[in-house]
Amino acid sequence: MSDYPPLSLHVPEPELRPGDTPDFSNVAIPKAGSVPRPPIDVDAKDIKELAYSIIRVLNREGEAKGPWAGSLTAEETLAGLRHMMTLRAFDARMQLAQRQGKTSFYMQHTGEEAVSCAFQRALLPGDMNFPTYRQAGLLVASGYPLVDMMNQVFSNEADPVKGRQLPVFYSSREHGFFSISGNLATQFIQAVGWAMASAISNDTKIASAWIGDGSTAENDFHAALVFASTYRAPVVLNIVNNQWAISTFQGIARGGSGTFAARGLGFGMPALRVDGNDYLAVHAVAKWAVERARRGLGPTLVEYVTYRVGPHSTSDDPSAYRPKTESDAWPLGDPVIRLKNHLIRLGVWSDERHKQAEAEIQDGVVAAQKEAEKNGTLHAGGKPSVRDMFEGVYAEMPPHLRRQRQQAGV
Amino acid sequence: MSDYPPLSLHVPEPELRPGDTPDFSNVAIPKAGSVPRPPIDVDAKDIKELAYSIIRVLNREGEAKGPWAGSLTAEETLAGLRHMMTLRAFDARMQLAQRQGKTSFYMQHTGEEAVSCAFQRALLPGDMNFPTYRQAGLLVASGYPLVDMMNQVFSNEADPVKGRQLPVFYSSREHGFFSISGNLATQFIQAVGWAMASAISNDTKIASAWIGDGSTAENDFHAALVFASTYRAPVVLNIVNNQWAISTFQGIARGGSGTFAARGLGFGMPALRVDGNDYLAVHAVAKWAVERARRGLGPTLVEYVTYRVGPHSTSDDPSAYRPKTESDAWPLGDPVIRLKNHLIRLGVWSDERHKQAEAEIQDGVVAAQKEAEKNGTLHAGGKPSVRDMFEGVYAEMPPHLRRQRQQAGV
Amino acid sequence: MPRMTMIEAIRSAMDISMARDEKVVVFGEDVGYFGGVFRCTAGLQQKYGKSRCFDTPISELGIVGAAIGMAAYGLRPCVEIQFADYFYPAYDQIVSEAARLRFRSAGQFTSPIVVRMPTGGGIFGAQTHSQSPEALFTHVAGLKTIIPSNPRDAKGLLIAAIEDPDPVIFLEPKRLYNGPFDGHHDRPIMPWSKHDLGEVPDGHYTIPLGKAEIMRSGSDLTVLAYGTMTFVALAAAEETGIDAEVIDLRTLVPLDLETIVASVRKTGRCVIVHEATLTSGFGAELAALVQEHCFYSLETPIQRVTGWDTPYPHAQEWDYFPGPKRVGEAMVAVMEA
Amino acid sequence: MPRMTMIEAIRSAMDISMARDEKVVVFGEDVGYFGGVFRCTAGLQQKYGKSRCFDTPISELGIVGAAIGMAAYGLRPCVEIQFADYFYPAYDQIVSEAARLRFRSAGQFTSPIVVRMPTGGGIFGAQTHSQSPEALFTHVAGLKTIIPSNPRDAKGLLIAAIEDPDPVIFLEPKRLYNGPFDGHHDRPIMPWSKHDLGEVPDGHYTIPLGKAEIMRSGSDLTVLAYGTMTFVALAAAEETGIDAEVIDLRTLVPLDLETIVASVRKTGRCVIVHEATLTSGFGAELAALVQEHCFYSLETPIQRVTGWDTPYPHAQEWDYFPGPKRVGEAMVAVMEA
Ligand SMILES: Cc1ncc(C[n+]2csc(CCOP(=O)(O)OP(=O)(O)O)c2C)c(N)n1
Ligand SMILES: Cc1ncc(C[n+]2csc(CCOP(=O)(O)OP(=O)(O)O)c2C)c(N)n1
Ligand SMILES: [Mg+2]
Ligand SMILES: [Mg+2]
Repeated sequence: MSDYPPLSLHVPEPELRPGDTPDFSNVAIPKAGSVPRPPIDVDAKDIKELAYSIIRVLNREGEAKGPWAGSLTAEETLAGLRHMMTLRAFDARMQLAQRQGKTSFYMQHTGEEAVSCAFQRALLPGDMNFPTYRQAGLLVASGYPLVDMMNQVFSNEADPVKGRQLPVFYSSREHGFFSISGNLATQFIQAVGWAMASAISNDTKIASAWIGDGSTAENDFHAALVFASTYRAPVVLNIVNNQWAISTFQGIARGGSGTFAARGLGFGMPALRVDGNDYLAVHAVAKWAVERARRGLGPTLVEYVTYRVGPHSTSDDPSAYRPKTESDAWPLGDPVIRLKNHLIRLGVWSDERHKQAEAEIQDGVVAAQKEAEKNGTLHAGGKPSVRDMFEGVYAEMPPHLRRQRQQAGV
Repeated sequence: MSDYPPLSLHVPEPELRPGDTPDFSNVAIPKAGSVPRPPIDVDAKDIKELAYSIIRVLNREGEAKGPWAGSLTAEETLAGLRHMMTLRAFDARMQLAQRQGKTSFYMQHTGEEAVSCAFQRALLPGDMNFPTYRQAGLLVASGYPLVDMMNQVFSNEADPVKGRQLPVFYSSREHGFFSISGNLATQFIQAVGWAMASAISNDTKIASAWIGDGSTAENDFHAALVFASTYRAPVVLNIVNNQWAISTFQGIARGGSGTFAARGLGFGMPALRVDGNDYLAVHAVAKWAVERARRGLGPTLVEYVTYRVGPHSTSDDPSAYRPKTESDAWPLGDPVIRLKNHLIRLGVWSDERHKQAEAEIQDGVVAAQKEAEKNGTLHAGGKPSVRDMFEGVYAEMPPHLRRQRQQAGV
Repeated sequence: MPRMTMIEAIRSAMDISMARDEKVVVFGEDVGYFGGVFRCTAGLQQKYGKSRCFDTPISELGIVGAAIGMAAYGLRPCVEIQFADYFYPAYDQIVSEAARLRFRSAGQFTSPIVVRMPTGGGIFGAQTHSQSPEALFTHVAGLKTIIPSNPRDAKGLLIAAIEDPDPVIFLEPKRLYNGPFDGHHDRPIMPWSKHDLGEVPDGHYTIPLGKAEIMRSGSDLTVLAYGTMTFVALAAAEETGIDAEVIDLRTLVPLDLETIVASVRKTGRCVIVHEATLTSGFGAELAALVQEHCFYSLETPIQRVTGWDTPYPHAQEWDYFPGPKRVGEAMVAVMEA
Repeated sequence: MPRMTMIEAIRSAMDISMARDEKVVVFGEDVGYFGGVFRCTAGLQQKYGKSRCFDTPISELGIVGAAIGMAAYGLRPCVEIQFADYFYPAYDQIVSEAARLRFRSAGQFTSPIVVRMPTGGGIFGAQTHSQSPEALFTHVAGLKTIIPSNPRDAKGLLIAAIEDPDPVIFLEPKRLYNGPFDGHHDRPIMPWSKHDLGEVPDGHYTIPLGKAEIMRSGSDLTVLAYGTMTFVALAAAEETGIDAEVIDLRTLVPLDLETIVASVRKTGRCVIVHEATLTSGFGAELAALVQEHCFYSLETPIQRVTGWDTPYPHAQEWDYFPGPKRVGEAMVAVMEA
C-alpha cells in the first residue's frame, strides 16, 4: 500500500567489532549493595525489577556491601578463591596440553570462574547439577579429583567415560554432576524432570540447570520454563550470560528484552540478575534460590552477567569478530582478583600468600597432570579399549552388537 | 536433610470438574472501556500491565466504550455479524454432515467466532495468516467461498487440496490463509519467517501467526518469540486462549504466570490481552497490532480470552472432564449475541432482521452444501484421483515415485 | 482368562507396573484426569494420585526431556506421545539424550524410559494421525523398538519394556486397539473379545524383548510383518492359498534374526510388509539382512509391500494402505518369479 | 580452471546464487559477520548486506521454520545447521512442514529451501560432531538428499539445490572440506589444490540431482559409496588390486538406480559403504534395491561396511570409522564368497 514506507529487516549488531576501541560506559552497573534482598517466599510479581538490575556485593574497594553480603565465612571465602585459582590453573595446563597435541579439544572458563565455583558451595550433597561444558568449577569446588578430570580430557585408559566423549564432557554422579551433552540446552529440561522426580519421591534434593546466553534460544529452554513453572519444580535455572555464543553477541539471542533474566517474568517465576564476576554475590543469590527450591517454593531463574575472556574453544579465534582488548575493558573485572582484594582487605590474605598459593596450586595441577599422563594421552600411551565402544550401548549387549564386535575382532 | 520437610509435586487443577457447579466469579474482568489505548509506537516496557488486563469495548448494555471503540463503521460491524453468523451456521451443518458419515472429522468454532472474523478485517490484501484449525473465520471474513471449504471438508473431487488433508485443514494463498498443519504450533515460527521475508524484500505486507493456549508450550512458540523479537519482524503473534486444550485446562500450559500474554514480556514486546468474545475489541486491538507491524515497529503478542463452547473435535466429549454447563457460566458471553445487541442499540439492527438474516445465511449454507455434495462426500460420489497421491510430492515426479505409481496401477 | 481390548491390556500393564513399583510414573498430554485420548491411562490418576499420573503441557520435548531427568533420578517413567506423528519435537531428546546417556556417562546415568505412541493408519486420520515412524528409531543405537500386534503381546511387552533398563519406544498400532484388522475395511469389525489373542492374563507377566512369533507356519514363503500388517499378511495367506509362514516380529530392535533366518532358509522366499513409506523403511533393513544371511537359500528376490513414498493421504487412504490384495499379489509374484 | 577447496566451492555456489537472484538469502548460527565456523559463508554478509546474510539465535528449529516461512513468501533460503549432529531440534519443521507443504497445500505453498550441514567423522569430534544422519532424511517423502564428495560436485550440486523447487538436505562431508581423505589418517594430508576434482569452474554451472558418478570403472564388483567413503573405496580398490567399479551416488534421493543396476548386473557383486550406523542406514535401502533389481545377476551376498551400531566415540575413532582395511576385507569376502 503506497502510504506505507517499505519495511526492512532489523539485524542487531554488537557495538564493537575488531578495530573498534572497547567502551562499556553504556552498560548500567548498579552500585554494590544497592539491590534489595527479598525474603525467599516473596511473590515473583513483587520483584520484577530484579530481572533488570544486577545484584552485586563486592565493590571496587574490595568491600562486601549490602543485604546480599555475609553468606560465607572468611574461611569459606578463602576456599572459594582457591577453587577459582585451581580452575584457572587447570585451564591453562589443559589448553597447553591441547596445543601440544595431547588431546583434540579444550574449553576454558577464563573470567567465569566465580559462577560455577561459588554456586556449587550453595548446594547440599545429593543435589544434582545439569551443567554445560563451561561449569567445571562445579567439579573443582566439590572436590572431584583433578586427575580424573584430566583422564577425561586425555581420553586415556583411566578416563571415567572410557574415551567415549569429547574432552571436558565430564560426568560424575557422585559429585552431583550430570553427564554433559554436546547438544546445547538439552539438559535444561532434564534438570526440571530430575527436580520433579525428587518432589514426586518426597525427597529434599534439588536440581540445578545450566545454560549459556546463546543457548536460551533453544527449544529445551522453553520446555524447562514451562514445566518448572507449571509443576513448581525444585530447581534453580541458571543462565550464564558471558556476552558471546561463539562469534555471536548476546543481542542475537536476547532480542528486544533488556536481559535474559526477563524471560522468567512471562512464567511468573522470580528472576534475578547477578554480577557473575563477584564470587560473594553469586554465592548469596545461589543460596537464596537453592533455599527457595528446597523449601518447596518453586523454581528461580538466575542470570549471571559475566564475560567470556578466552576463545570459545581451542577451535576458535575471537579476534575475527571482537576487539582484542574487549575483555580488558569489561567493567565487572576479574573474579579472582576481586575476591583476592576482598580477602586482603579482610586481613586474611596478602599478595605474598596469593603468590604462594598460586605456586602451590600450579604444582598440584602439574603433579596431577603427570599422574594422568601415566594413563596415556589421546594419541600416546594407555587407551580405552575398543571393546568399550560396543559395551554400554545397552545394559546387556544385544546379538547384533555382539556380531559387530566380533567383526571388529575385539 | 532432616530439617527440610519433604517436597511434593504441584499439579495444577481446574477449579471445576464434572459434577461441580460452574462459578467464574473469581475471574477478574475489567469494565468495558477501562483499559487505555497507547500510541502504536509506545515502548513495550511502558505497557506491561496490558498483559494482565483485558481490553474490552462492548459492555453488558451493548454499548461500545472507551478508547478502543470506534474502529469500525456500522456497516462494517454489520458485515462482521454476518461473518460470525455464517461461520456458526457452517459449523452446525458440517458437524451434522460428519455425524451423517459424510466426512471423517470436524472441528467447530462455537464461542470463538469473533476472534478470527474480526481479526481478518484488520488485514490488507496480500497479508498472510498462519492459522490453526480453529480460525476458519479468517476465510469466511475474507470472502472465501463456502463451497470450497465444504469441498475440502468432504475430501471430494473438487477439494482444493485434493483429498490429501484432514477435514478443516484448508489452504488458500489467494485469501492469505496458509496451509494448516496438524502438527501444533509449527506455523508460528513460519509466520515470523514470512514476515522477515517481507522486511528483507522491502515489502509492506505483514504476517499474522495463530496458536492455541495449550500449544504455547511447544518449541515453535519459543522460536517464534525469539526470532520476532530479535529481527523486529512485522508480525502479529496471536494466542487464542479458549481455556481448554482437549481435556487439559489452560493452567497446565500457563503455569505460574497469570496470563499467556505475559510470555511476551520476557521478549520486550508489547503484549495485550483482549476480550475474545467482543468483536469490536478484537478488531481494535488487531488493527493496533497490524498497524505497528506495518509501520516497522515490530511484533505484538495478543492473547484473546475466550471459551471453547463445543467439544475439541468430533472425536471428543467434554462432559468427561468439565461441567456440562460451564460454557453457559462463562462470563464473557456469546460473541454473536453481544454484537447483535450492540447493533440493535445502535439502531441499525433488530431481532426480526437478525432472525431473517439467520434464515438467509442458513439457506446460503444449505445451498452451498448441495453444491459441494455434487462433487462428492468422503465415502460417496466424486473422489480425488489416486494419481493425485503420487503427484505433488515433488515439483516433478522422480523415477521411484513413477515406478510406485505404476505399481499402484494408476 | 479375561478377554481384553488392546487398550485394556495396555492399561493393565501400566496399572500392574505402578502397583508393583512406586517408581513407575505415567504422564503425557490428556493422560491424567481424562485418561488419554485413546483411554489407555483411564483411572490411573484416580488410583495412584496426581503425582504419579498427570497431564502435561503440549510439549513432547518436555515430556521426554523431563522423563529422562526423572529416570536419571531413579524413577521409571512411562510416557505417552498422543500420536506417533507428534514425536518429532522430542526427537532430539530421544536420539541425542535418552539413547546415548548410558554410553556417554559410562553407565553413571541411565535412561530407563518407555515412550508409548499410537502408530499407523487405517482410521482416516490423514497425514498427522497415521504415520509409522519406526525406522526413525531403529536407526538409533541405544534404543529398543517394539510394536505389538495384539492384547496379549501388548501387555507382556509393555511390562517388559517398563522393567527394561534401557529406553524403549513402544508403538501401538491404533487400528488394532479395538480388534484385529486385516485391511478389509469394508467388512464388519471383529472385536478382541471374539479373538483368541484377546485372552490376556490378569496379573503380571512379561514377553521378552527380541523374540518374534510365528503366527502361521508354512513352507511356501516367509512373510515378515509387524503391527497391523500381521493380520493383513494372515488374510493374504488365506486368500491366495499360499502356504506362507507369517512372522510377527514384535520387537524390531533387538531383532530376532534367528527366527527370520531359519524361516527363510526353509521357505526360500520372502515378502516384507509394513505401513511406513518404502524408502529407508525398516523393510530395507530386513531385506538387507535376509539377503545377507539367506542368500544361498533364496529362490526369488525379496519383495517389499509398504506405504508409498508419499505423505499419508486422507481420501485415498485405502489406496495407500498396503492391504491384503497388494500383499497377496506380492506373495504370488514371489512364488512365480 | 581455478582450484578450490570444498569450502571455497560451497562459498562460490552461494556467492553466485546470491548475485544472480536476490531472492537467495543465507543465514544460520555464526554465519553472518564471522562467516561460519567452517568459513563457508565468509564474506557474503560484507558483499550482500546484513539482510541477505545474517547470524541467527541458536535455534535450529527457528532457522528452518523461518526459512520455510520465507520460502512460502517467495524467497530462496539456503541455511546452515552448524553440524549435522544438531539438526534434531529442527526435525519436525523439516519432516512435518518443509517436506509436506507442497503436497498438503496442493502446490499453493512450496518450500524451496536448502539446509546445509557438515556431516560425518574423521576429525576427532566425538558423538556430537561426527554423525551421518542421511537415512533420517531419505525416509521422508518430499525431501531430496545430496552428499557431494568433492569441490567440483559440491559447487554444481549446491547451485542446483538452491535452484530446485523442493526442499533439499545438503550434507557436506566435513573431513573432505580441505582435501580428499581416504581413511589413512596416519598419512600426510593431500589438499584439494593437488587433486583434479579440486578444479572448479569459476562461474555458474549445475550438476543435476539424481545422477551418480562412476569414479572408477571396473568389472570385478561394484562399490556403492558417497561422501568421504568414495575415497576410502577407491583406496581399498587400489590396495586390494580388485577391479572394483566405484560409484559415488552424490544424490541419495532421488537415487540413480539405473547406474547402480547396470553396474551390479555387469559385475555380479556389490559392497555398500557408509559412515552411518548399520541398522536402518541408507545402505539397507541400497541392499534391498540391488537384490530386488539384480537378484539373478548377483553371485554373492551384498555386503555392507558401515559405522558400528554405537554412538560415535572419541578415543576409538579409527576403530569406528570404516577405513580402507575394513572395506578391502569386505571386497575380498564378496569376491571369494
Ligand atoms: C543444538 C546445538 N546447536 C549448535 C551447537 C554448536 N555450538 C556449540 S557451543 C555454541 C555456542 C553456545 O553459546 P552459549 O550458549 O552462549 O554458551 P557459551 O559457549 O558462551 O558458554 C554453539 C552454537 C551445539 N553444540 N548444539
Ligand atoms: C505436536 C502435536 N502434539 C499434540 C497434538 C494433538 N492435539 C491436537 S489439538 C490438541 C490441543 C490443542 O489445544 P490448544 O492449543 O489450546 O488449541 P484449541 O484446540 O483449544 O483451539 C492436541 C494436544 C498435535 N496435533 N500436535
Ligand atoms: Mg555465551
Ligand atoms: Mg485451547
